[in-house]
Amino acid sequence: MAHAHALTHDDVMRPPAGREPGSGVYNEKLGMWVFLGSEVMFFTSLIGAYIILRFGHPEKWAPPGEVLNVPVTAVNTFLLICSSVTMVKAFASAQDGNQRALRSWLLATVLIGASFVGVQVYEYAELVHKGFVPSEGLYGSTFFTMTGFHGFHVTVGVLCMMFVTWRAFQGKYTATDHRGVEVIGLYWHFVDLVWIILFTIVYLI
Amino acid sequence: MSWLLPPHASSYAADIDWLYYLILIITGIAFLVVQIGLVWFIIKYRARPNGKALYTHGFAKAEWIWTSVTAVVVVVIGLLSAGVWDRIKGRDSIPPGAIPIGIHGKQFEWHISYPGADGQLGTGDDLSIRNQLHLPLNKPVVATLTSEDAIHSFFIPAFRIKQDAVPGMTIRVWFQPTDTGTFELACAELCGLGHYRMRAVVTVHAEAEYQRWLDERGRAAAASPTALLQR
Amino acid sequence: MASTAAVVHEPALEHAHADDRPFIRKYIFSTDHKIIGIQFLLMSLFFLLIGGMLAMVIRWQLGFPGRAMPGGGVLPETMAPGGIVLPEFYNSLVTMHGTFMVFFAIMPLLVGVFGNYLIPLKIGAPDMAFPRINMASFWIAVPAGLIMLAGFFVEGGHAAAGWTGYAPLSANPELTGVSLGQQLWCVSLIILGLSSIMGSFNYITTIINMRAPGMIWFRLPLSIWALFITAILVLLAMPILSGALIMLLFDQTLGTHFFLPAQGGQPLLWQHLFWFFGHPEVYILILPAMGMVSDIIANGSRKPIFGYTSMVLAIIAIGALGWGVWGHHMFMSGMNPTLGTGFMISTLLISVPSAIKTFNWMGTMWGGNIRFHVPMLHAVAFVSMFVIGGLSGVFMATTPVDIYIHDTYFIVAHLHYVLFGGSLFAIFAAVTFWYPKMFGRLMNPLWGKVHFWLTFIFFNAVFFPMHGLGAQGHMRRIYDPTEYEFLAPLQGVNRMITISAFLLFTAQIIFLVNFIAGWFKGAKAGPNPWQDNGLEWATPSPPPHGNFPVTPHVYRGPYEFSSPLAVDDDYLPQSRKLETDREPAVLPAGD
Amino acid sequence: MRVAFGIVLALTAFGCGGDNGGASDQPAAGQEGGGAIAPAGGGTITGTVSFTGTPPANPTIDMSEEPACAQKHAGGARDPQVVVNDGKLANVFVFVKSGLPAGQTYPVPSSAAMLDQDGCLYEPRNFGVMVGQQLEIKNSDPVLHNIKAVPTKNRGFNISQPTEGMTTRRTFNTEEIGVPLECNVHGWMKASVTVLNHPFFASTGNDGTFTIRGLPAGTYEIEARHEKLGTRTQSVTVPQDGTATADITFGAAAS
Repeated sequence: MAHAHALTHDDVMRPPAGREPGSGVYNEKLGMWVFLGSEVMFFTSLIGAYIILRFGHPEKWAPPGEVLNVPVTAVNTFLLICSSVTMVKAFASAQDGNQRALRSWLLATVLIGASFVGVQVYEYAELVHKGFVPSEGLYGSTFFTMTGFHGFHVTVGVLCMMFVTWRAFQGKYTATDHRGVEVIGLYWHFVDLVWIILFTIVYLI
Repeated sequence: MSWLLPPHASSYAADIDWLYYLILIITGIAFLVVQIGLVWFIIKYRARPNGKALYTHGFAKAEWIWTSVTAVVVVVIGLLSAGVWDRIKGRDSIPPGAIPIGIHGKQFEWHISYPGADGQLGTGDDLSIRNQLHLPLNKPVVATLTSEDAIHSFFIPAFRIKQDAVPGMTIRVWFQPTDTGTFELACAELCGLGHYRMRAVVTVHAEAEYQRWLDERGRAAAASPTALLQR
Repeated sequence: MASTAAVVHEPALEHAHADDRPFIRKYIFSTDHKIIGIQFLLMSLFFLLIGGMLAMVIRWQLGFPGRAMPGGGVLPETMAPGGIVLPEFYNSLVTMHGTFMVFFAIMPLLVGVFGNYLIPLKIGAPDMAFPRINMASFWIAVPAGLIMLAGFFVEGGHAAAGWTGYAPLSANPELTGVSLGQQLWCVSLIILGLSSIMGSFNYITTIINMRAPGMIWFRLPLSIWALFITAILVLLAMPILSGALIMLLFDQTLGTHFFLPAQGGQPLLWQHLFWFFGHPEVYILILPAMGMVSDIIANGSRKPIFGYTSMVLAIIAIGALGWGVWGHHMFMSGMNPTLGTGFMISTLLISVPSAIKTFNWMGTMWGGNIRFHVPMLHAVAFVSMFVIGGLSGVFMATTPVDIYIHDTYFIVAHLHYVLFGGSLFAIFAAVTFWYPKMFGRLMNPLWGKVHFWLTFIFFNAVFFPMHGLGAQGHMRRIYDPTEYEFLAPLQGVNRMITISAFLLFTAQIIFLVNFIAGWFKGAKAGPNPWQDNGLEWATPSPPPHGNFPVTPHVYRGPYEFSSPLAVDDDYLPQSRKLETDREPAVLPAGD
Repeated sequence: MRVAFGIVLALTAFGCGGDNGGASDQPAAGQEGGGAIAPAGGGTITGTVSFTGTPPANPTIDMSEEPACAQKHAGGARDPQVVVNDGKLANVFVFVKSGLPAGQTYPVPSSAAMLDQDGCLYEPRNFGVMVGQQLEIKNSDPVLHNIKAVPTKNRGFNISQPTEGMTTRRTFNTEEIGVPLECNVHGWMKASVTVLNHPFFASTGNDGTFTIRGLPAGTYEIEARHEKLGTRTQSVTVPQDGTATADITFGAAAS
């Protein structure tokens, strides 16, 4: 069916509308792409500030690995990439109409995403314990702001993903209409991509 | 109230004023064309009974004309300005042998340092005075701008010079007074509640008189340190 | 996405007009774009009033420095003991006047109100693409406004670092004595940014995906084109501000060092980030005004807009060039002077599309049959005032001249000619023009004209002399100009400006009363009081929930006034089918 | 450290029971408790702060850009950092640092402590207030002053007084020794206020004397603070309803 969700009052109120050919993709997907444009600019401001500050005072940064725990974060990065793979699997299952696989892959994505956040919280606790805090020079300022806001995005993503998973368990996604899965997937891949950039410039360089 | 600029008293002020008046004339013409045109159209094409508007979607030729005329005019203004800008603020614009003066902005005072006998700033024999800038006539001066706290802006209207003093940065700017007398130095960037009181007096002396003043102040400072220096 | 049959909507036919939602869903937590637009209208008019009142206090202090303000005794001692405005309160006033006007009055008036109200109606859509997100965007903006207001009542007073919040003044509470106020300022703007972003991706999606059959891109009214480009600017610019504000907030609260020089932070980084957002923001504040004025001038002149395509291209050019000119706010900041030359050239070039638009508006009036209804008066005033604001911009775009006039009243005059003479006149035009569509009644035209003329005269009496003040070197944000010998002789002008400003403010009461009275007592409007072509005029006033009883089909552009094809009238609505018109290809409903 | 010098235990036998009369014979120049009302009865510490050696010359202040203040200083303004009259040191803040019974609270005086800005100088320069006591700041100059307090434990403030005769009141919420006060319009203007949760403090006047009243009997450590010359501490034993004398000496070399 076209709208798998129940018809709300607002839907009912809409007159039968034909329309001019637009982008060729449905509203939710287009909206998410447009919204991701905004997100790109947000991370651009943080990363841009980081680059400018670091070029201004390169001596304020410790060599890679000295303060930050690169191995643990590398494992965490691998986790996040895995979650993108499970997300792709979930979407493919939705397209096939394979409800069982959809649910399992979504659940896997939620769990891996949550464990990414968990590892990050652990990492923060370790760093703060070592005395590396946001007020610790430009290094601390930029590190916590950038990774913190990425972590916030992952957390929001996990919460949305839990909602999508809950709906999947109710069988709301069909082979013909699984917009929620696709839209959250776009967001998830974006957040994953941002992390790869952050991991490179914050931890490795 | 007038659009005319007040008298100027520095070497490059005339160039800035010339550009200002050039733009004033160009924009004045554009202003008159548009405003007179609007009034004319309003009167001529006001609605009349059984009036009928001309049905047209525009004329490409007219659009090309005003687009290209505007573009040429602004590019010319830009090219004329670029040279003047470079002479005033360009990285290599500071004349050799300019007298160094230190301008340190601090909420809400200007601490102005003059070099001692060696003619260099920062060598320990500098003379530092609050809110008084004394300058010799017709000598290029290079001010080294620094700030203690917020951003301040060094502005001497009569010299047509303005430059922000940013904490953490050292910015150099030059000027050359061409008139003796007293002028005012203002802070032009909001720097806190005392911003409007961040005023200093600029005194331009003939050169010999400037040297005399400097020696006298130097002796006085040596005899009795001022409270300001102990910051 | 794979799609979906039209059948789904069948139940809709029966219910098309039965709007049985409870009051709270209909008028408070409404998902209807029209209600949300009106909610934004009421909210931003409120903040416009607040911003105006702050300006009056500023003007009092400048006209009569150090004298007790009549009625100022009601203000607490931390602001104005005995009615004498304190310097720190004055700094809060200029900061909050700018902040309220830019972020809570002009921007929501243009984008929040008319973006919401006009987009679905003018493109023939039943509502926005995401009605719930649309509702959320309003209900997020409300707490942002309340937080911003709350700043006045906290210890240490409200933010006082200017609406541009230059660091380190804004980042280090020790420099101003303001800590909580500045933090609330940051938090409020971050929340407002979220609201704006939610609004803008909604608009973009709606315009791309939900146009009625036949509403091809080059039949869109210029107001919609302008709102579309504006939405893109909001979408891409606001997150930059959010990022910068977050860093500023962390500098204040977490002890980070982004903009504080002691540990290597860079004050200029704030300026770059702020103006990288701020210059697109300037166009956010003027593009929708230009678009709506285009609609109204064509209507008033009873002529097609002159050079529709070049108007569209000019909007796109302004939107695109707007990203490459931010450095012109920073000529005096210590930025590399070679960059200054680059920014000067790009800034001067942006005057080309602005000139195209101005001449096209004049071309539209040329040969017209001009009706001087109140919206048209404001729209013509917009052109006239915007030209002054645009031309004065050439002075400060020119780097050498900017050395002298940067941060003087010349800038204040310029920005008010653009934002008040430009945006606000356009808003007055647009509010009176679409008021009958919103409320089904007309505002009183006589009082509308009285308000227009008083506003026009006193606006110029206030802001035109400021060019002269700037030319004499009068710095802006100065609490007491009489402290300077070279400014003391200008005090008479300052006083004249102050008195004019009070009269200007008083004249706005007429508008307010007319606005409220029209709601109850205005003449019934009928669906198309201005005899306009837009789709919104082809549906009842106010339009029903869902906007159109039957989805309109579009056969032509929006400015076919005085077309020879229109036999009886001098206008030809976009949705009127003539025998010669072909049906547009219709995509089935749904996705 | 030897506290031997100058501790005199003056035991007043009786007759000073109704000690209130003592308030009137306090030296006019000395300030007591910044308006704090000492508890009735109890013992008293009194003493003189002396300066040995040649006092350093006070720096001059260039007030030429502030004529309204300059004219209040005939013969040129100087910053009175070290004021010595006949070997007696003014502007020393003396307070009971320790020895008070724990847990005891003292009423906050209803009268405000005063801080004047006159001739672009603070008066007093070194004084105390009680926690919660009003500090009234007055501008006696026809120019803008701002008063910026930069405490570490209390909440700071930065307020301005643009016109002559303006007064502003502020309070501090917690104990803090030596909160710096400054005016940013006039960079030389500096003062220091000490916030205490008891009323046992005083500042020396031009005669170098101070008096702290109303103390219960006991042994206390008192501290004397001077803006340039550092601090001195000594131990004082106060008899029941009696007077102890504590004379303090600063030398030319700052500690």
